[in-house]
Amino acid sequence: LEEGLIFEIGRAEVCGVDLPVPEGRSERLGGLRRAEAPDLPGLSEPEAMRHYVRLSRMNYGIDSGLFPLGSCTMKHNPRLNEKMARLAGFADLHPLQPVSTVQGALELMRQLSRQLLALTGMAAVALPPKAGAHGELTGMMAIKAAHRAHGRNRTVVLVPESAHGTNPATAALIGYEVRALPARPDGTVDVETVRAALSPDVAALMLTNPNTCGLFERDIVEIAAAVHAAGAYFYCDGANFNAILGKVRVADLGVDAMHINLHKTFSTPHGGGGPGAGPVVLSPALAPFAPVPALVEQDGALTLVETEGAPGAEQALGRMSAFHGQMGMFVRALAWMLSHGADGMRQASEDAVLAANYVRASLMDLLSAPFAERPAMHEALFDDSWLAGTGITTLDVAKALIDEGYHPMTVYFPLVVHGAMLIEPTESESKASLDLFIGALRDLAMAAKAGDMARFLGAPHYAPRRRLDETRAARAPMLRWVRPPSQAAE
Amino acid sequence: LEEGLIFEIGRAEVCGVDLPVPEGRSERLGGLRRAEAPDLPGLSEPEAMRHYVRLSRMNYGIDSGLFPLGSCTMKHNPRLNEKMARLAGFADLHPLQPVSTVQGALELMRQLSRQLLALTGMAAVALPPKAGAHGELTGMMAIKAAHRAHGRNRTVVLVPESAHGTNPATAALIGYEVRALPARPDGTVDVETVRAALSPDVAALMLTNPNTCGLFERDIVEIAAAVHAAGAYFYCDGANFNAILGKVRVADLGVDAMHINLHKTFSTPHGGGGPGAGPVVLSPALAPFAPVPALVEQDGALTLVETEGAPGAEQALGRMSAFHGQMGMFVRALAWMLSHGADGMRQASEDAVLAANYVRASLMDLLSAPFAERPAMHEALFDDSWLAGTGITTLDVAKALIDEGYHPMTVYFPLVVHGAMLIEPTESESKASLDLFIGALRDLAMAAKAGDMARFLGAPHYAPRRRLDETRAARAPMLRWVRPPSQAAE
Amino acid sequence: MRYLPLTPEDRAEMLARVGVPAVDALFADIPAGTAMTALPDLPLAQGEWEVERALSRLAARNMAAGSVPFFLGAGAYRHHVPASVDHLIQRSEFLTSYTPYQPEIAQGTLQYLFEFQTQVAALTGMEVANASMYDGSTAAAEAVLMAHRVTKRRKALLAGNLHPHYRATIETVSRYAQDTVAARPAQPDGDADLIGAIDDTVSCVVVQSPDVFGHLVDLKPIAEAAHKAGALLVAVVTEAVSLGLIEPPGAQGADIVVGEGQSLGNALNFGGPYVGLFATRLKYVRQMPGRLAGETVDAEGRRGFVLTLSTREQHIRREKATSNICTNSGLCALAFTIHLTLLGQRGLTRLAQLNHDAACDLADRLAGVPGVEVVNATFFNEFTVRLPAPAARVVDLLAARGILAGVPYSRLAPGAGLDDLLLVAATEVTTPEDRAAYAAALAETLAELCR
Amino acid sequence: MRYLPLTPEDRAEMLARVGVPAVDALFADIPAGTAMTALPDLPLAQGEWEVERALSRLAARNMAAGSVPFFLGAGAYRHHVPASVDHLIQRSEFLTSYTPYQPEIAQGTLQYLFEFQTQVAALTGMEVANASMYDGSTAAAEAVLMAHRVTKRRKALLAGNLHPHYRATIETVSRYAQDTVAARPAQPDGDADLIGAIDDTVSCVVVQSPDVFGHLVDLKPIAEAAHKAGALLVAVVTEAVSLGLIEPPGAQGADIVVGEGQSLGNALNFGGPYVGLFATRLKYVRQMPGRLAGETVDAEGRRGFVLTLSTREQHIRREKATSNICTNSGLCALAFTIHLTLLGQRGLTRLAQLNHDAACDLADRLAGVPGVEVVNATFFNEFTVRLPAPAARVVDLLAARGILAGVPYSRLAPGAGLDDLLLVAATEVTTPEDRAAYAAALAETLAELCR
Repeated sequence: LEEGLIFEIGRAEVCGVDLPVPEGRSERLGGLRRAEAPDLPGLSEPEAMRHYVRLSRMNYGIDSGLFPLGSCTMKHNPRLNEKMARLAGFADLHPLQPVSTVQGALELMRQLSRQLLALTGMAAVALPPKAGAHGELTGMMAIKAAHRAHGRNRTVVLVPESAHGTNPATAALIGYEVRALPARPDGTVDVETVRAALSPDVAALMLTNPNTCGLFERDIVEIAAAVHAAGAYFYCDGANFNAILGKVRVADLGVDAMHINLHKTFSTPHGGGGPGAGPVVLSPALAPFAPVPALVEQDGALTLVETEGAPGAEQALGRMSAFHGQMGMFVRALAWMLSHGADGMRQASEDAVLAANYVRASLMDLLSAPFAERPAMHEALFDDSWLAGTGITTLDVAKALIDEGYHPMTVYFPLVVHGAMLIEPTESESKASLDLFIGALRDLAMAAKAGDMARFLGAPHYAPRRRLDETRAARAPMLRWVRPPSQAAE
Repeated sequence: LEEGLIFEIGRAEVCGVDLPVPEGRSERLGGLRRAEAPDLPGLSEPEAMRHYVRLSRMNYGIDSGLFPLGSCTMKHNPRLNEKMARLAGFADLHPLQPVSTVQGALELMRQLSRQLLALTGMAAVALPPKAGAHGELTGMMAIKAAHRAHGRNRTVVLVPESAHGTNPATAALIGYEVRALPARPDGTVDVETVRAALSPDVAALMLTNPNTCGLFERDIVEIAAAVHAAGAYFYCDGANFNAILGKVRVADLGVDAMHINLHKTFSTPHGGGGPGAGPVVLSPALAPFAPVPALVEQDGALTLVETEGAPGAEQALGRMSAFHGQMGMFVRALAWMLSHGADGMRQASEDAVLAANYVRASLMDLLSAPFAERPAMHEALFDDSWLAGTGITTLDVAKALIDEGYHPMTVYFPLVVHGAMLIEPTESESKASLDLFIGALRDLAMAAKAGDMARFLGAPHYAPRRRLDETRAARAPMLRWVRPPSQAAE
Repeated sequence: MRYLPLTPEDRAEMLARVGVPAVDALFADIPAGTAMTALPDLPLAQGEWEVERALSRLAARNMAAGSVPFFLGAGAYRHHVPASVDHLIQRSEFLTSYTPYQPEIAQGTLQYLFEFQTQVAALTGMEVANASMYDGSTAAAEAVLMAHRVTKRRKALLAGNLHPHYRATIETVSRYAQDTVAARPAQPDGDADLIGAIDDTVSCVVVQSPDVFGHLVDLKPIAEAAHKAGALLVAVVTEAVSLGLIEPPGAQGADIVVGEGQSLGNALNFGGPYVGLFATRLKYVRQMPGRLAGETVDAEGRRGFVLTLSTREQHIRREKATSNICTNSGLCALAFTIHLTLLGQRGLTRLAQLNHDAACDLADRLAGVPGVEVVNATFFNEFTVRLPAPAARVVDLLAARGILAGVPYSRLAPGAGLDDLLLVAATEVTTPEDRAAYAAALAETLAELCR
Repeated sequence: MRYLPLTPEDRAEMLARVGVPAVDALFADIPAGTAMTALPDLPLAQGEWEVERALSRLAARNMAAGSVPFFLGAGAYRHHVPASVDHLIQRSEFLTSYTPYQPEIAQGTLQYLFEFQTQVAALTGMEVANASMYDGSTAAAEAVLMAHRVTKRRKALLAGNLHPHYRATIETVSRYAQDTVAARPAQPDGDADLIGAIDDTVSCVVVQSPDVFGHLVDLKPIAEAAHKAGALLVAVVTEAVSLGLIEPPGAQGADIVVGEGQSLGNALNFGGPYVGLFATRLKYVRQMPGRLAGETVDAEGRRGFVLTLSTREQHIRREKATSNICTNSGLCALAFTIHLTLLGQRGLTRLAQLNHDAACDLADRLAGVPGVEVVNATFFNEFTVRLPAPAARVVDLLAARGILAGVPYSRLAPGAGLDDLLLVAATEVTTPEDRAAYAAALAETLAELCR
């Protein structure tokens, strides 16, 4: 059975919510009453349930099977955390209630901050950013604010070629010129490359660590020192923080600012693409510039400083959004942290790294793994040289993996290797699950080498849809449903 | 991907629940400590989530599509009701807490009772029975108790041939001889048949109304009068109460006892086969014999009479189970009743009946509908005479319906028609959904008549499993997993 | 109405197809004079928010167990259930499906029932278990009926320390089935002379362990005596977690084990729904009540599961069925199975030990309260104390102080002359602070009462 | 640890395959001296029950909005969300999936995003909408950046009655992007002279309606003036439900509409996560930030959906992207879409009317309190009252009495000299009893304060 759109199956006169009949009091709309009801067909509750349950069954989630999207950290989402986030004492709080009525919520934010600071060794944390890229923006603004406060006008940000696209986009958004840094042959950034690129114009280096090739930047301490010596700041992209929880504190590496994706490392659900949460940790040099609202303790009670320039936020960089941040995600992340504890978090990182190395070691003979002379961190990178001459592409392999019952890995990222396949198994997989996945990939690799083209070119064969025409979608975009002319608007 | 059993994928050393290390206090087990841990492999939480999510995806539920199981009343299960049943003030109450601490729970039971009494017009209701068959048992025990109280020793119970199997099983369980009554050609029981069968030995008549052929027993008032005139009681099987909510009160029909399946009429979820709830309403003649615990009001507070013979339960028939009944189901059922209200409940019955008649009317030209001279109640009955000569059976049609994306109807019940197909669409289906279902059945009917055997005999083709060998299962029953001899018990 | 998809226009079109002018024509078979002309005297439809508010207010009028120090047991136990359990049982495909009559699209239900059966068998030490019963007490009543079928005798002997509600449930069914029940009197210090009451008229001996007072009962000599007399031993377990620490009835010679499975996966729910466990020896399987899932293969030879041996059941056998039960406790069984899968043998053993430790600690604390005597030498997570005042009165006074102190035996069996006994349970969610608060409050209350 | 499936044996086998003796060998690239030798100074692992208890205690220290009469708005509104919404968004396949990079197995997500886009477009009266933003305030900031791109100007004009937090969010981004913001002062009685401030250096005029004080703003003349000056009109809606009753910005000439979608489907959540709405005209679609789902066909010609126009985005365009946003608010958008699907146009209109009625009633009641002046002539479900005492002080006193009375304007804009203003909202869940209790308590509190 195919599932129509709500605009096709719904009807204007149907309503799945029972509401009392309005009394129709004297209207105070000043003549701005809507002339025409919006064209929004309704569904009764049973119809709506069925519609969305059916849609859900066309999706793949972590609970459906291994979800090896590299750099996305698709780990187990404990349902305890969902339950905690829904406690009325958290979910049913208005952000502007008197602070005396939200002391438990503020205490939760403080506990979350303490966890993040202990794990990173940093001086301060700003909780408001709503996602990783928003955290990057906050961190880079803090850097710009710091330069301004010191009267420095610097214009350039250095970004390695392997970086996430958000890094250059963020730097450019706030007016920086982006300069790309190449990697050395082993996939990491050489301190000499950084030194050569540094100049009095350079405001910051943005470096992902572990990087998007799944490697730990082993010169990072020297790099940080060079950056600092040049009067610049060191921004670390924390997307891959999951690999190093409890193994190293980024403060000890010389980092000045790093965002943390709570939806990756701390397992708040990805939700089909959000909501995320991207708190930023800051070094002593940047801490004064943290945005408002800021959490402070006054006379034994917690309160929020909500205006820049107010006492406690004299140098604040400004405000990143309307309220205090993603409270729902804070609850989930703290529940994850408390559940794991210091010991469990370190174990999680170790298991994630072990799993990635295990996958790499188990596939190295059939696939081609660049940079394999270094230990992988929590993801295993392959390129497409093993497919040379087969007529099969990385994309074909990804789609064929769907037919094996798996979500594909990240493909064509990072850009620095050709036809990249980036596999992040996370710590949530059992060895049996990893072995099955490895087996499926080995089987596919052998089929590719044996020339079984049909298995790849037409894939997926066993998904709710065959391969979709993305070119057509982009060429003549259809971005909303439009009522066919034959149907009078109801 | 196939999903193994937990005994195959789990491991003895794995545990998905973190518990503190026991202090190991002085043991007071009197030498009865378990010698060997039970052979119960564990799964970590992520593994367990995945296992059961995958199993769920091999199931079909109401939210997957129309679920036309006749006599089972598979209607929409509102999620509000699930939420309400989980309120700590209901779910986290011990049945033996002091009654002063559970007044809200007792009030809920009173409100539920009031609803059931208003809908049936009866004198009393016993909430404890845990399912329909348990309600039947309670009602029939009340009848036996009443006869005993009046010094009557009656031994026979009359049951129409079309009755649910639970009716004769229940009567037999408490020592009654079951005598079957035939139906007249229009599918209902003739009052003359009943009169002829009545004798001083007859303790009760058990009659389902609307009956399992989906018809209202139109002689029911005369039948009740005849039963009463013979000194017997009239038990009504309330499985099909869904058809007549707010349309007629069973008290006005002369019923002495009727169980009500809260999981059918009042939409507490079927849950893959339970839990149910089967309160019994009783006439004034039977009310004194209701089982304990009974809800009574004393000095403005509610309390429970928990012991037979105690004041308020002097003639109680006894106790049906350990506690007061299916509280979780009571909450859900009351939420359903309050949501619908008197108006919505009547509308629900009308819609359910209309939907069944609509299905019957839309298929009558292709399928064969016995008893079609009478209006159907909430289910439409077909037999297999339309399949005559095709080599296709009712079962084949049911399995072919799976391939069309539907759960099959009830088949081979009631027994009084050959190759019965009993379709109950319920009030939860939209007209569009009914039309699709009708279309699928029409299409199958035409295929059957056209001799498209492959579509039927091999069906289902598109289900998680092809047709299963039930004979083999029964001949050499394998009722539990057994560790293969090759694996040492861990 | 939000749950009813049909619009007035839909209804009109459908009536036209059916060929009647109005829906009341479809109800024409309702006898004249009985059809309702007015709506029932009940409130009209309400929105979701109004219903939620009304029920939330009722819920708020109860003292939730988790909101106070809590010590009740007597057949229903408060344990922590992982959030994942409740999430999983609410998956549409589990929650809203029915008895798996069509196995091809119900493998999810059938496989978990097969897992449940295997787990229950392992837990109880038996060979085979069914797919669940309503609850422990009705399972016990069914066990007695089954013992009658197996032995062709019709008299059950009940140990004195069987939970009084279980006893009443068995007695009620037996009374109407015209069977005999010989029930021994309660013996708070242990029913030592049970064996002497066994004779060859008895179909079964029904023994609970831990018994209602919490004593652990050595079943082996009872089993021997029963078997010698040609009777079956029916063992009753009201606290499934105890099987993590205590020798299972199957290893002690029981022929049928019935139990209450609520402790695993299920909330207290004010008494229901719960999940009955029922296990027996393979040789009796065809006399067993209730549904059974069995393994088989499909047309392509793949393993699959079906309901089987249904020829015992009422929808086939009608009045000759082994029982009248058709609904079981599917969803509660699923919760049980998921919780037990998460625990595994390691977790279950540890959970049981934590329960025992908590109870030992509580017993020591209460024994230190002046005037209080702990009756038990053995127990699992529940024991009995003898108070210098009526237990029901003490419980009421402590409830008023915000402590739910236990179950007075007189609540279960009024008039038994045991009004000074209080059943007290502790589980893994009972904190040391709770236990200390209880002992202190009990001491104060008794001091006031006995002043 | 319950979330970690690997056992010590598994780890040993895996290490052997990898060819290292211990896991620390895999961390060898961590520079010497920085690798942690001790665990972080944080508590050790805790069981689920311990975590649940700790967090429940924190939750209990807050005054939940639903537990008291509640009147806060100012950009976040308390509405009733049907239980089915929260159930559906917790389906594993929605909750635990990721951005639909692989459309063949993400049609569920893609189709609901397409439905969301269509709904937002219909609601706002615009031609096209994206698949959601972080929240309303960040959407507003993105709208300004987009207006700069479209007009190639870099100065935004903000109406005086824009929510101060939205203004601060826009100003912050603009400051770092080296753009200019001209923000007019707040005008509690309505920003009448906005049009006069529009000139041809301005890329856009940002106007909120209902504005922060609750006034409904006629956007048509502003749109005209803006267009005449070559600028865009950016309309801001902080209460999505208002669009059920009020003429949509699209019909009034807005070029970009941004909004906060929290009111539909989402809880208050102490400020997040929320869901930003972003809609514009078709001609600007390639300048729009955020993800977009589009319709296409698969290899068999069946309709399907994909993420499209991603050449605007940062993972392709890097520093030339239209925005740095990659995560949106998928799950909150799903909640919005399900709630709106349940409402349909009939339900939404009724819901909006109920909100307006409740606010009208509340305004009348508060206007009757001595010393209180209702500032607004027009409003939807929120309005402003002028008090004879500092609003923050009054709110604190009423909170102590168990009434959450509204948002003092001074909380949003301290030092603006508007300390006597209180923003007050009422929705469909505000009962007449709540409103009466509020008016009575306010009267008493003011009487005490001004005595």
